[in-house]
Amino acid sequence: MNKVVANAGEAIKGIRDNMTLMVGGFGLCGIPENCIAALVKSGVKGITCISNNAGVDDFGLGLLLQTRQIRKMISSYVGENAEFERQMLSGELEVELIPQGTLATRCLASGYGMPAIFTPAGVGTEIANGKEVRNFNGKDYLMEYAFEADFAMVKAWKGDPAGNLIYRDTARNFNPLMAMAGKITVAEVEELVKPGELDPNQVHTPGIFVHRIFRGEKYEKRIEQRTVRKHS
Amino acid sequence: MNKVVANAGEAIKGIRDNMTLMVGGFGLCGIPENCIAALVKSGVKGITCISNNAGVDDFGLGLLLQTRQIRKMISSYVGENAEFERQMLSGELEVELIPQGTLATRCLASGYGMPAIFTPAGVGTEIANGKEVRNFNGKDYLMEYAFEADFAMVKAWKGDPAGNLIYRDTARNFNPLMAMAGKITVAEVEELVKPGELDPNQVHTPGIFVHRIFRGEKYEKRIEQRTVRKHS
Amino acid sequence: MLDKNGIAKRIAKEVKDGMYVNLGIGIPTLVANFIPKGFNVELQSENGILGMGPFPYEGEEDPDLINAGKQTVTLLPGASIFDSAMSFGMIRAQKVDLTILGAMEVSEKGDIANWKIPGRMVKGMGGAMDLVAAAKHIIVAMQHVNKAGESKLLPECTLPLTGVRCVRKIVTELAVLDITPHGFKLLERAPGVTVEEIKKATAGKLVIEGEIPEMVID
Amino acid sequence: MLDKNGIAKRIAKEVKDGMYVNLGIGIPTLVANFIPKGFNVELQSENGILGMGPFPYEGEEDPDLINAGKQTVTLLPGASIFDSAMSFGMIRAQKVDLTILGAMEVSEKGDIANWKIPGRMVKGMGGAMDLVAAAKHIIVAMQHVNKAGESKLLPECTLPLTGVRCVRKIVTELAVLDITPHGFKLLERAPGVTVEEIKKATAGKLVIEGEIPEMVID
Repeated sequence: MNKVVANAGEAIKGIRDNMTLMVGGFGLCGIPENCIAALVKSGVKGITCISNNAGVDDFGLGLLLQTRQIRKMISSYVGENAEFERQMLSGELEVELIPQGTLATRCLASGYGMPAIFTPAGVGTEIANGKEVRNFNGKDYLMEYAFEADFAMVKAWKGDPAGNLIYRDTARNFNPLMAMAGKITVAEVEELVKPGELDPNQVHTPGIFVHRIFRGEKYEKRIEQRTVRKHS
Repeated sequence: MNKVVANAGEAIKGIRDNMTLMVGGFGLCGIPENCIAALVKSGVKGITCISNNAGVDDFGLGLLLQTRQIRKMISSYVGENAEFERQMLSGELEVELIPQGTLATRCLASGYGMPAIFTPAGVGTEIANGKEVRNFNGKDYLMEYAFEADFAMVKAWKGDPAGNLIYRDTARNFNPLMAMAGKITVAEVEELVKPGELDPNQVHTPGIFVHRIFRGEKYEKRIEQRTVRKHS
Repeated sequence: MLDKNGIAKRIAKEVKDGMYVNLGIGIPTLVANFIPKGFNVELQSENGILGMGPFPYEGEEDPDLINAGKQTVTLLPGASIFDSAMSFGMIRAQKVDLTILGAMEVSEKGDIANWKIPGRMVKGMGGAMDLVAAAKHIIVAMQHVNKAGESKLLPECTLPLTGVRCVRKIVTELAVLDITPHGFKLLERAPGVTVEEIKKATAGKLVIEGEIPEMVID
Repeated sequence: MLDKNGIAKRIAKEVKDGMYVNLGIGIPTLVANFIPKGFNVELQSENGILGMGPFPYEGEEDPDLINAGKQTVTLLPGASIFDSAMSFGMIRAQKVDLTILGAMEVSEKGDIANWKIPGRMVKGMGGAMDLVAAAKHIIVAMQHVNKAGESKLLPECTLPLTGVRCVRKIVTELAVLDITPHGFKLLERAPGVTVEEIKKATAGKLVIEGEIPEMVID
């Protein structure tokens, strides 16, 4: 299999207005920087974006908020940026908040062909409104549906032409889950290696889940909260 | 964390008659040989055994069948051995057959704290008898419950004292799933390395799922179907 | 009339470049030998392999590397290994494009029976129920009639089912047939086999429209 | 009266050798500093770490290695990394022994509110709803009263809930309390704090049995 495309512009071909897109990453860690830049350039509008967070004002998904390309965010934690807050409060941006584990598991469910899952997260809260509650062994669970996106954009550390992906440290986060949940999954990687160079036992995302892959450029990898200790 | 025990005998301490045990492996590939040997030695009886297969006459779970320690097998494919067949036909041994993917996913569900999952496997067949059928997006699914075992016994390639495990090739199979589904999970490994020697990114089973770990001895790793090609 | 390799050869023509394919035990396994050289096709084995290669050279067998039929195999460059939950996950999510498996009986509605014969030792369904319930496209490789000369393409299966309304195409020693809302639709005859012979060997509803071509397998 | 470090110190005494612990943002994070040296305790961070270590030395920050608070961290020997589904899976399956988090309000039944204030910008629940719904044992680190002097230990939460009947223990600047079927049970007073002061600061039902000892935190 050879799923290599030349660049981010090629990789996002076919993304049209009003599509649902998944974007991997946790905070600014492990986000598909090149795909986001290409989306900004493409000018597609009305995006429903499923991503755990919404970036900061001038980086990550914040860039797509600045240009008002996002119509709706589905996330677990947002608002590290002022523009997001402004758009949300003015009603320009729709926001749906989902517990983080529910978000992750709904992606997994999609990748594993399971139409719904049960989780106790949100039972007895406003998140449960309108949802089916079911008791198993004396404990209540919400039934939550799998979700799928028209495109999923993920970032990995290494990849090969077959689409196999390996992530690095906590840049893994939602990436392998969203990679499984895209009708079309686009992966950008720091290193694109030859077939056979990845140890089959170390592959996190088997290539079957990935449709297009390219080597990303100039990763900024911005740190959101630089916390350090002093040598004692 | 230090979860290292001296040997298989120590590792299976607490296994009593009539318990439910999960045993990793697919065919004879990736089976916990040392744990099985220790179980034979222990003489515990009335075991309900959840394992994809039942070994062969003189190896794997076949050893526990010879000694009539197993009361019930829950598997997807059995009967590569004559003693199994004899016990089943005579009614000495109870057998419950489950689709392979259902078996795997019920273990996963347990490890992920999900009380039940939905799968299309078995819809419209005798496997569906007595089970809840539910339609999602026009397709029928069976609801299948998570399962848990009193003990899960798994085999990995490498492990560390914290219980982190790495499997090799298709010896992975059910092992990481059963490792998550044991109330007490016992792992035997070919190599027990020092903390920090395993790359955290390559760990397949995080140590939190493992309660006891030991280095196994004298792996026979018998091949069930030796198929080869000739140099051309 | 086709032999086993002939059936496998004909099925191989259904495999397209870029497909992920799961091959069952028996005739389906032989299909791998006839996939055109230039094709990028990855074989999935449900015990946890994508990119499965041929049998190892003698002396290179690895007990840790087997396929779902428990045979020693190899990995091709670009292969990956995963656990059984992910393996059946990708099957269930229809990421695997094509599943080829054997059958004891197929009904005109596409029901399949291939795991259990009442009164005989039952070995289990293995991954077959998951595969047939979830696969995007299923081709059955089977004998048209049993040893007693009775048709295995039936109005209704008589054996316990593996899955319902899931088979799309059947290749036998006599013919290629699609399952349609109207029954088994005859598409091709095996070399030297007449439509009449196929009619006689098919107990289920058989749809014959126009001239039925003889299959070309080389 | 305890300061933030005092609350963290007292909570650290609830951490037992061999535990897997998830620490929320704020005071809970400080607890890590007071876990006894000899203890084998592994910290879980819900973005995908087991065996989280302290902040990196200056210049050694790695953008690919952060905790759930998005702070740069390190890994200890024996650490492992996993995806968000497995991370919340191990939380949901109660493999994590102890979760310590902050709260805006807790009710006498053990309900907790810590994610949303109507009329204010809502940032989201992050992993809090998953943690409180699934954790085996939850300790809340919080201020007993808000800046207006109003109790945050209430008969019923007034803010939108994060989880119901899930909190087991609360440590505030004034006291240690358990949630019991009869309400908040006072276990310990902070140094220099009287039972009367705690009574006044607690709006929910407070159970006081016998002499209430002053807590020992060093």
